[in-house]
Parts: sequence; C-alpha cells; structure tokens
Amino acid sequence: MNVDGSLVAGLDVGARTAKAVLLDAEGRTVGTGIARMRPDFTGLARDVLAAAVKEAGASPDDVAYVATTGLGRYNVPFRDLQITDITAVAGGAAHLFPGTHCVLDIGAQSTRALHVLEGGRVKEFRTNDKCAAGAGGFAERAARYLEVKLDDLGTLSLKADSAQVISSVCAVFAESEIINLVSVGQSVENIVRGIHDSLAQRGQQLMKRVGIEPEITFVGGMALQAGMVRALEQVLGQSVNVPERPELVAALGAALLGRQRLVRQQEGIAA
Amino acid sequence: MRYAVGVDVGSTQTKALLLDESGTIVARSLIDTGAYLVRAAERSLEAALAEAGVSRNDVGYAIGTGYGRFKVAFGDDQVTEISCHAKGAWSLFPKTRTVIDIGGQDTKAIKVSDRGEVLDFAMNDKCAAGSGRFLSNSAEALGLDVSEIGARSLDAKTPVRLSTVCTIFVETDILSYLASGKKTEDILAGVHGAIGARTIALVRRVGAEPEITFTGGVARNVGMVRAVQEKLGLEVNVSPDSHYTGALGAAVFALERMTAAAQVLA
Amino acid sequence: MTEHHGAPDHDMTGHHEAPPRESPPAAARRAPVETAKAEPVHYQGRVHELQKELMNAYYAELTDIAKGRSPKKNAHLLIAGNPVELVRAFDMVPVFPEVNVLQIAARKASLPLIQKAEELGYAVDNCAYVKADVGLYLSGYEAPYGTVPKADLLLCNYVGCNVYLNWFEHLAELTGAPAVNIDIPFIRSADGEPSPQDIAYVVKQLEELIGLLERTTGTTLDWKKLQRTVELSAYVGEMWAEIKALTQLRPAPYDAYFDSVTMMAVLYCLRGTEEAARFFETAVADLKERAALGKGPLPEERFRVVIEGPPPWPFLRVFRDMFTRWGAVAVASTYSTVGGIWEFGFRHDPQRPLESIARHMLAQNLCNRTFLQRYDQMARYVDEWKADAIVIHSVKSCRLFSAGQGDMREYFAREREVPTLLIESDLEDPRYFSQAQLRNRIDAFFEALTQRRITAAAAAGGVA
Amino acid sequence: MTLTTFAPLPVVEEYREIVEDRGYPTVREWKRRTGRAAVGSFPVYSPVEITHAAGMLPVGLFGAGNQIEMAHADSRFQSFICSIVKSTLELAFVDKLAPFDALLFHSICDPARNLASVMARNFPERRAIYVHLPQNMASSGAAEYYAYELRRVAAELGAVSGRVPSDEDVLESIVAFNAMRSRLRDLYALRAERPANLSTAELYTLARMATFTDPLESEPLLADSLRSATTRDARPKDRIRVVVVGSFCEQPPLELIAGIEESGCYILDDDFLLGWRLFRTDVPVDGDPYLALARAYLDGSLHASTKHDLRVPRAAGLVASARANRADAVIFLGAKFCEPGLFDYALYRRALEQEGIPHLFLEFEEKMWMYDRIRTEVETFVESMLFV
Ligand SMILES: Nc1ncnc2c1ncn2[C@@H]1O[C@H](COP(=O)(O)OP(=O)(O)O)[C@@H](O)[C@H]1O
Ligand SMILES: Nc1ncnc2c1ncn2[C@@H]1O[C@H](COP(=O)(O)OP(=O)(O)O)[C@@H](O)[C@H]1O
Ligand code: SF4
Ligand code: SF4
Ligand code: SF4
Repeated sequence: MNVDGSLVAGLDVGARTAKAVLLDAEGRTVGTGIARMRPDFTGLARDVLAAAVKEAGASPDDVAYVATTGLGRYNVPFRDLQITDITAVAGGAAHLFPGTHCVLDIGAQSTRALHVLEGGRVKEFRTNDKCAAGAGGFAERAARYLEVKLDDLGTLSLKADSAQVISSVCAVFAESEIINLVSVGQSVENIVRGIHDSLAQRGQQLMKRVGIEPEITFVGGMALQAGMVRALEQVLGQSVNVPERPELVAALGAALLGRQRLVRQQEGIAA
Repeated sequence: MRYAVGVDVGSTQTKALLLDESGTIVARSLIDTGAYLVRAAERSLEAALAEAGVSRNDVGYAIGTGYGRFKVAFGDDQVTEISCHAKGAWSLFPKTRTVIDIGGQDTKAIKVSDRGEVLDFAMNDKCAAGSGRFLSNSAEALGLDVSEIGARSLDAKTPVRLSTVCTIFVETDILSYLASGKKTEDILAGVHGAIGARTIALVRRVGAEPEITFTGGVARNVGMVRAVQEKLGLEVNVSPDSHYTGALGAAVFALERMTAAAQVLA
Repeated sequence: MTEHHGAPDHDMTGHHEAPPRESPPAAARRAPVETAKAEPVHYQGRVHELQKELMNAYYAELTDIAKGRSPKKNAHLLIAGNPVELVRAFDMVPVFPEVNVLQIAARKASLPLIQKAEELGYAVDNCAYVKADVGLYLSGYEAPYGTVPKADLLLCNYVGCNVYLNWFEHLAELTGAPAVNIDIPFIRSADGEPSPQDIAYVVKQLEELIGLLERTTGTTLDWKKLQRTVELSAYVGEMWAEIKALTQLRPAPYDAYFDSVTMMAVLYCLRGTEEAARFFETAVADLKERAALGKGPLPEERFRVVIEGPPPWPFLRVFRDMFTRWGAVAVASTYSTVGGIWEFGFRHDPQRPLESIARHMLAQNLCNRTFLQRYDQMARYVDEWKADAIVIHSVKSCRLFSAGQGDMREYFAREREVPTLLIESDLEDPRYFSQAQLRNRIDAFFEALTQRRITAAAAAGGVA
Repeated sequence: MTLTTFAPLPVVEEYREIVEDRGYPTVREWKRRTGRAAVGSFPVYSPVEITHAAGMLPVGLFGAGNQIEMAHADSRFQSFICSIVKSTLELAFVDKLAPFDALLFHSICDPARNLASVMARNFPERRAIYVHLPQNMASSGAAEYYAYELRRVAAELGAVSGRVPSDEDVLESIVAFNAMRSRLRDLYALRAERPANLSTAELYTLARMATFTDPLESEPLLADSLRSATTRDARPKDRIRVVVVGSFCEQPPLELIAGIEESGCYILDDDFLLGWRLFRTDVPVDGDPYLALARAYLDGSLHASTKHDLRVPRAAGLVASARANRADAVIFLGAKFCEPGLFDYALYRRALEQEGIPHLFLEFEEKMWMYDRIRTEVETFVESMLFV
C-alpha cells in the first residue's frame, strides 16, 4: 500500500460518537475509526485516529494532514484545518454521489437538510435547532423502551402492516405516545414503522425548507436503518442514495476537504 | 390481615407499596416502567407482595395512580398522582403544606390542607423541560448514572449556566461545555441549578408555605435537594420513601376505603 | 381480590374506563357505576340543524362566488369586532378566514395545511390559524365544506390582535388582492370606554372604507340598507344576550363554551342578515323551553365553570368529554365574546350606524380590551353566573389570548380564591395536544374540588 | 481573534460593561445629578421626545439580556413567549426597575401589550402607559389621531414628572434627538461604507449607549467616536458582506453580534435598537411638534416589523438595503418566539429567493450563553460563500 507519509485524516468529533476516515494519496479510504463520546475530546480524537491508522496498516507519522469537523472540531490540537459539519457532510455526500442536490443528515441529536450545488457547495441548510423530536437519539431510546436491539430496529419496520402515527413535536412526549401505542396493543413492528415515518416526515419538512431537488443523499447513523430509508423514500416519493457507511460521511467530507488543501499547499510549494 | 395497595405507574418508574390495616408500610417495590404498562403494574405488585410475603387474596383494596393509572388492571379505583402525592407527603410529614414533586416528565407544586387535601396545584406546562428526564439525559450525556450526579454536583466550584432547559437539547449544551473544557461537576451544578430555578418558579405559583416536602424520584438526588433548598431559602422534608410517595398516597386512599367499607359491613 | 375493570382501554388515557366516583372515604362502598354510565346528552336541538342549514347555504354561496357562478363581491375580514354591517350593506359577502380554518381543524385536516405554510418559511411558533389559511390558499382554497373565493378586498380590522395585521399583509403579498387596514385604537382608558377622538378616528376610517367599498362594488351606499343591517345586528345582539343570561340558571340549559360555538358561527358569519335574525328567534325559543323544563346538557350539573380561551378544534369532542366525565358545565366563556360583548348591554344603534359600529369595534369585543379588563369580565361571570371554578385553556397559537395567563391564574387563584386550572394545547395545530397530560390535570383539578366539597359538606353537616 | 487591529474607541471601552448592567448605573447617576425622573421605554419605538420634554430621561428597556435568572416571570408568561417580555417583568420582580418612575409600552405585538397589563397589576406604583401606534398609514385621519395620542401620552407623563411639556419643550427635545439621531445615521453610514473601520459590536455599543443617555450628552460622544473611527486606517478582511435583520425588539447578546462578525461577516445594515433611530431624516421643527412627530412616524420612518405600512412592503425595503449596500447575503437573526419577526421571515424569504440573494435563518434568545450552534451555522454559511 502506498502510505508514504501522505495520508489525510478527517475527524468528526460529533454528538454521540467520534469518527475518523483516513484517505491515501489517491483519495481512497484506507482506514476508519469510531468511538463513543467521552468528555476528553482530545484523547478521543487521538484514539479514533489511531484506530484508523491501525486499520490502514500505517504509522501515525504517515498522516500528513488532519481536518476536523463536528462540535469538537476546535478541541483537536493536532488539526491542520477545521470546518463545520454541514460543509463536511455536503462535501462527503457530493463526492460519493456527484449528482447530489439535497442531503438529509440524521445523527443522534440533530437533523439537517442541505441543498448543495455542483461540487458540494452548500446553497442552503436548516437544522432542527429547537423544540423537536426527530433525531436518532429518539429512535435509540424508543428501541430501549420497546426492548429491541438497535441493530434490529432498521429491519423491524419493514414488517409493519399498519403504520402508527406519532405526531408530538417533543421527543419526551413522543415517547409517551409510543407507550400509548404499546398499551393499546400495537405490534412493535407497527410502532417502529411509526417512528420511522415520523422521522421521515420531519426530515421531509426540513428538506422542503431548503427546496427538494434530486438526487437526494441520505446520511448519518439513521441511514443505517433500512426501514428508515424506505420510509423516507415513501414520503418523498423518490429513491434516495445511501452510502455504504452513512455515519462516516462528515468525516469523509472533512478528509476530502483536507486533502484538497494539502494538494493546494504542495502545489503552492512546488510552484 | 388485609392489605391496602398503592401502585404508581409513572412515566419512568413504577412503584408499588403495601400498607397493613394499621397503616404501617410493609413492602415497597420499584421497577422501570418501560412501554408495557399493564405488565409493569403487575410486576411491581408481585414484587411488593413477595417482599411482604403476602398473598394476592389478602389485598383488600388497590388504587392505581400515575400516568398509567388506568393500566392497573387489578386496581379498584384510580386517583391522579397529584392527589396521591399530596396525601402521601401529608402522611409522611403531617405538617406539610406544600409538596414539590419532580418525576420523570412532570414537575408539580401542590398546596395541601391540614388534612392532606389538594388546595391548589401547578405543573410544568406542555414542555417537558426541567423534569427528571432532563437530569437523566444530562447524566447520560456525561456518561454517568443518574444516581451519582447529585452528589457529584455538590463538588462544583464554578457552576456553569445552561442556555436551555430543553430535555432534548441539553445534551448538545453539555457537549459544548465539555468542548470548552468545563469540569463535569460544574456542568452538573449548572444542570441542577437550572432545574432548581424552574421548580421554584412553579412553587411560587401555589405559594411556598412551610413545611415543604419534596417527593418523587428526583428527591433522591441530593444535588437537587440542595439546589431547591438554596433557591427557596427554606428547609425541605425529604423522606427515605420519597420515591414512593405517590404509591403511598394511593395506598392511604386504599386503606381509607378499605376500612370505611369494613365499617359499613360491620 | 376485587373484580377487574373489564377489558383494557383503547387508550392509556382512556375515556372508556369507569368514570370517577364521588366516593367519600366515609361512605366508601364499591360505588355503583350507574350514574356515570349514562351517555352524556349534549344539546342537539333544532338549533343545531338550523345552524347546519344556514352554514351550508353560506358556504354554497361562497363556492358560487369562487366558481364565478355568482356576481357578488366578497371581502375577507376577521372575527374580532368587525364592520360586517357595512359589507352587508353593499351586498358583499363576508369571508372569515378564522371560521374557515377552524372548521378544517375540527375535521382534523389542518396539519397538512399548516405544514404547507411552514415550508414557505413560517415558523412552528406562528399562529396556526394564519398558517392554515395560507396553506388553504396554496391548495386553491378548496375546503371540505366548499371553495373559498379569493378576496376582492382584504379588509383587515385591526382589533387588538397584532397577528391580524401580519395575516392580511401576507395574504396581500401572496394573492395580490387589494388590502386595507382599519386601525382600531386599543382601549387603554381606566373606565374601558373609548374617547371621542377614538370614535372620530374610527368613523373617519369607516367613511374612507365606504368610498373603497363603493369603488370595489361600483355602487353607492344605500344608507337605509345600512341602517337595516345595523338594526338586524342590534336585534340579534338582544337575543344573544338573552341566551347568555339563561346559563345563570341552575342547571344551565346549554354549555356556554361548547354549545355556544354552534350559535357563534351564525352570529359571526351572518350577522346583519334576516336569516341570522330568524335563527336566533328559534334559538331563544328552543333554549328557553329547555330552561323551563330544567334540562341541562348533562344528566347532572356538578360543577359550574367559566372557561377562558379558545377551544382545541381538532380535539373538541375528546376535550369536552374530559369535562363531561366530571359533570362540569361551562356557564360562561370569554371565547364567546371575541366577536362582540352583548351580555353587558351593548347594542348597535341604527340611528347612528357608523358610530355604533365604531363603538363595537373599539370597546365591545374581547380582543380590543386589556388583559385586566378581561379579568374583570371573568370575575363578573364567576359572580353573576355563580361559577365554582375557572378553567384557562391556554393555546400556543394565540398570544392575544394566552400571553400572561399565568398571571391571570395567579390573580384568580390567589387574590380572588377561585379554584383555577391552567391547561395548554392549541386551537388549530394538532401537534400540541397531549391528551394524557390534559386529562391528568383536569382529573386532578376536579378530584380536588370533589374532595373539598365532601369535606365542606361533612363540616356543615356536623359529623355525628 | 481581535475585532480591530487598531486603537479601541474610548467611548466603546467606557460603555462596554455598562450597556449590559441591569443596575442602570448611569441612569441612577443622572437622576442623582439632575434630581429628575426616568422613564423606561419598551421596544420597538417610543416617543422619547415627549418623555424628554416632560423633563425626564427616556431609557430603552431591553429586557435582562443574559444577566438574571428567571424566577417569577416564568410563572406569569408561558414557555412559548419570547424572553424579553418575561425578563422585563422579572426585572420588576427583583426590583431592578426601581430607577424608573413610569414605563411606556406600545402596540407592537400581543405579548408586549399583555405585559403592560400584567406589569400594571403587579406594580401599580409605577405607572404603565400604553401607547397606540397607528397602523392605517393611508388614512387621512391617522396623523391627527396619532398627534392626539401623543398629547395624551404627554399629559400622562406630565402627571408623573409634575410638568406637562409645552409645545416649545417638545420642539427643543426634537432638536436634541434630531442631532443625536443624525450622528447615529452618520455612524451607520460609515460602517456601511467602510465596515473595517467600525465593527458592529462597536457601533452597537455606541447606539445602545444612546438609549440610556440624555441626547444632549450622547450626541458629542457619538460625534467623537465618529471622528475617531473615520480616521482609522483599516484594511478590509476577507469576509462576506451581510445585512442582518430580525432583532428589532429583543436584542441578541453583544458577544453573539461579535461572534457573527468573527465568523467571517461584515454587517452593513441591521435593525438593532431600531426605535432610537427610526426616523430617516430630521423631524421638522416648525409648526405643531406633535403633528410633526406623527408625520415622521407615518411617512418618514425606517421599516419596522411592528409597523404595517401597506403602501411600502418591508421585504422590498430589505432587498433595497441589501442592494444598496452591495451585500452578499442577508442574515435573518430573529428572537425565539417573536411572532412579528417570525412572520416577517416568511415574507423576506420569499423576496430574497426571488431576488436570488442568499440568506441564512438564525434564532437567538437574549438569555443565551453559548453561541456554538449559531456560530457553526454562520461559519458554514461563510464557508459556503467563500470556500470551494
Ligand atoms: N448499528 C446501528 N443500527 C441502527 N441504527 C444505528 C446504528 N448505529 C447508529 N444508529 C443510529 O444513528 C444514530 C447516530 O448517528 P450518528 O450520525 O452517528 O450521530 P452523531 O454524528 O450525531 O453522533 C443513533 O442515534 C442511532 O439512532
Ligand atoms: N437513585 C436515584 N438517584 C437520583 N435520582 C433518581 C434515582 N432514581 C430515580 N431518580 C430520578 O427520578 C426520576 C423518576 O422519578 P419518578 O418519580 O419515578 O417519575 P415518574 O413517576 O414520572 O416515573 C428519574 O428521571 C431520575 O431523574
Ligand atoms: S417541548 Fe420537548 S423538545 Fe420542546 S423544548 Fe420542551 S423539552 Fe425540548
Ligand atoms: S393570534 Fe389569536 S386572535 Fe390573533 S389571529 Fe391568531 S388565533 Fe386569532
Ligand atoms: S420580541 Fe417580538 S414577540 Fe417579544 S415583545 Fe418584542 S416584538 Fe413582541
């Protein structure tokens, strides 16, 4: 493998987890890392980076450039560049699916809709910055209530026969609604379907605010759930792109932008 | 011996409590409510009966309370937790005139008469901000258990101020604080302070007449107790049974009905 | 062990379980369930049928106009203190966006419209009436009950509610229809009366409005016709006041919150017409007959309450049931005075039509009066209608009604010692209705009232 | 990151802390010095000339910022009511409004109107005066009526100060405010012209100073700052040029304003503290002063979200400002739960889309302490315009 000191790392120090993506000189992903959040952001960033380096079979010295994103982007002292996660997500999504015009990103605590131009430039975006249910954390808790594993959540809703409506705007009360549904004897499948539908509708509402235009790329940890993807496609009435590792798109975007910078720097030096 | 039962199916936890004919507490149980309310009620009753070694046939009267009160299938009647907390607090501390109850989704301030009746009450509005869930979400964001955060918050030197009491967005706030290098205990003190302030605003609506009794699951949290006392400038009663106050109140109502019925029959 | 409560509810908040029992501890037996099993007899008389007929005809006319089958011009205007008499005098048909959207909400169809508006950039926190109306416009004004015509004139009667101004400003931009604001100075005098300058200013604007209506319709005002519409308003006002006085009786013959709504639709949409006059003649007769028979809306009137705030239209039935279960009847409501306050003596004056319309707009409706004047109005209800308690239904959409209701609660509960309950939801947006929460608060409130009544009765009866 | 690379403005330095001090130290000092009374004016616009003419100091009441914890007002106004309404009431509960002998409220929105009532009930000792601002700009009766309303307010204020102003008093106050406003207009023009010379955080501090200072005293301070800022030798940075709109009533914390600039924006126009500079030109000082003020409000004032002039759409005004200032974008910075502001956003959005002007929607609360979320959004926005 070509690891001659020209690897670029993208670190997404996010809400629930921190993620790393390592790119080689050709821009291929050679390593990834993921770890649960903890108060010590710097150490955490080091750990996920180390994991990615290890997976790539490289040594830390081979990392030439580190670009950070996410809430803790300023907390990584060894970074070369920091960008916001919205810019990063747009860059990552547009790289994976060059026809992307719209991105929906549902993470643990935030839902974001982006309208992007060619090349991944953000035209407009909206986040669920207030009173709102509708991010992955809600699905996680619901899984706990319903006593199903997070990994199973994604496929359960595909088996639903009658979707239930969850309409509350507050996640706390949405949970009461779920309990309500359980108590009237609704099946877990139908309830999970209701959760996915409600998240999809919220996502759609947000997307409408930035203008829906295909292709649509769905990223963030919630895109791991097949039922969620289907619910989204149904409310949108069109198919969406889903990356293989949707939760890593922000880290990837950061790495790509980092790589661009690095190349520019090197060209600058060469010139 | 016949027993009176109170079951409080709360939004977070389900509590059951058994009183004997003399009004002595003979058993309590506490389980997570989850989504299956009928089962939660059933299991908490079973647990309490087992602890007391009492058979189901010896239950004379059972009252359900809490959000899931209509799911207490074996209950003879239902009473709202507002009446039950008032009654329970009054039976623990007969001089109680004001009750502060902080549960999972609701915070309540209740004004009670010298007979334990509700005279007035105020609850948080539609928004769940500032309830027990806020505390448990905060604990989760910090990777701690909800039972440890109270004590931890007492170590704070320079408490932070939170910019939200929204149960959902507090997590982001906490992470921002962590990102800016704030200490866990200072953040926790901020969390407790924020809830304390909201609680006091609620108490003011009914008037903070002593004695004040603090009930509900959050009363187990020493940090909250301190935050409330400091903000009120008054001592508050906290019973080791605070978490069971609603169930106790329900059981007291049950006992009253049971003995009244016995008199009628006699 | 005791018997179980039958089959599980169909809802955790369930309205199928046995209703609450007034089982005083001292008389505790396994209380028989018979009293409460009986179906609540909501008032469903001739008034309901006649109302339906009239409203159908009204919307049929609107649809005709919208579809170009009628040459009549229309004006959109708002409920609170409006100059509908002038509009009618020109043979124009008034369109009331509030009535349109509340009917959609009552049919549980408001959410998609609200969301449509939110897509345009309206905030979650904006008044949902406006959003639903904007959404309705964007859907081609096709409503389940008919088609709403696009406005020939947007006549914004700025009576208290500042959102009115935004609303019509937005409609003007969206639809391109001509718009005018009638600026009604808020009542800010200590005695609650308008000043001569206030009246002169409004009359001046009404005169200007006449000019505008003449241009819009291409006709000149027939002063006699205006006097007749004003006279009809006065006549209807008289009967409405009579109807309102009936709930002072015990039991109240109808519910002054839930049942009033039926009559308000006619009062607002058809005021100033002969049909409205006939309708109210029937209503007075009908309700008086019920009153004479001692009939109320419930089998037993256990609590008399004053309700403040608009109803949650998407869940009206469920909401009403929460009170019915406790035998609570509204004997007065502030909501029924949004369009005008007639119960304290105001009548339009056909001899001075413009001045009396101005007075109505300025001071004789709930919205243009101060919050403290509303307290006084409610206090009068409590005293003169002999209410046991106040229920404040705080709606998120409507800050005109709700901003500061915490203080209102404080005033009544603490200073006047009237048991007061404050609950929250919304009048149009179903997302803000949390059934379990509302139910819990309402139950607790009446539970406490019941408990205190028992104690008081025991004290009075002298426990032997 | 520092705001400027050159010497700070002395007036800004002096007032930086004071603008956020809810002890109102300078107001107390003025009262001691002059032995006269002070009147608090709730936003957006207040007829300050009348207060001044009645011998009192008009002071802008902009809530409590992030300075106090809500303990009483939360129970009077619900969670969906904007912060300034609650915090202003809270200030009264914790006796911070003691320096004010009367309060003025205006017909700007429903919560502010109801606040006037709640304030009056809870604090009857401090007269609360409600001013009706006309909304039918086209009526031939509006000017006369509003002049009457101003005379009514003058009489009420006169009852507080013990001196009902004469027409000459009002004219004199108009002259004083004309001069002060004219300096503010100059400062705004300077910033629009050379934003590197005067940061918005500085301008804001100066304008805020003017909201609690006698215009006779603030005018020279503003003039002084204008001179110093004009002579600064500043190199423009690589930033996007924006117009900020939406904060016409509740005010964002100063750190937030600075944060928006630091995230890469030059703010060229805004509607902060709008009421104190509402008039586009000097109010004429011949003839009936009340009528002159009324006409200035009806026909010669800036766009405000609480003024509904069907003759000239606000959105068109915003577009015009963006064009005139050669702005790259518009940032809508609205107060959470502020109904008039949120309504306007929908109108603005429509107009900006039509005009192809990029825009960003942000919500703030005066009581906020952390700006991470907002800064991230601004940074992203800037990145989207500068990057790639
Ligand atoms: N293995 C999985 N199966 C299903 N859902 C998952 C899985 N992993 C994560 N999720 C969902 O994705 C969310 C986390 O998304 P992510 O984009 O990683 O969040 P953030 O970047 O905000 O930390 C979780 O809350 C959960 O709902
Ligand atoms: N051991 C404990 N220490 C501190 N706090 C606790 C403990 N157990 C529960 N709590 C708090 O109590 C809350 C639940 O209170 P509870 O009165 O049972 O609510 P509900 O009746 O709504 O279920 C939890 O959200 C948590 O914050
Ligand atoms: S309603 Fe729920 S999501 Fe909204 S602010 Fe309150 S706690 Fe947060
Ligand atoms: S704020 Fe209230 S009065 Fe105004 S339009 Fe909305 S619902 Fe009607
Ligand atoms: S911030 Fe908005 S809603 Fe609040 S008082 Fe000001 S104008 Fe009214």
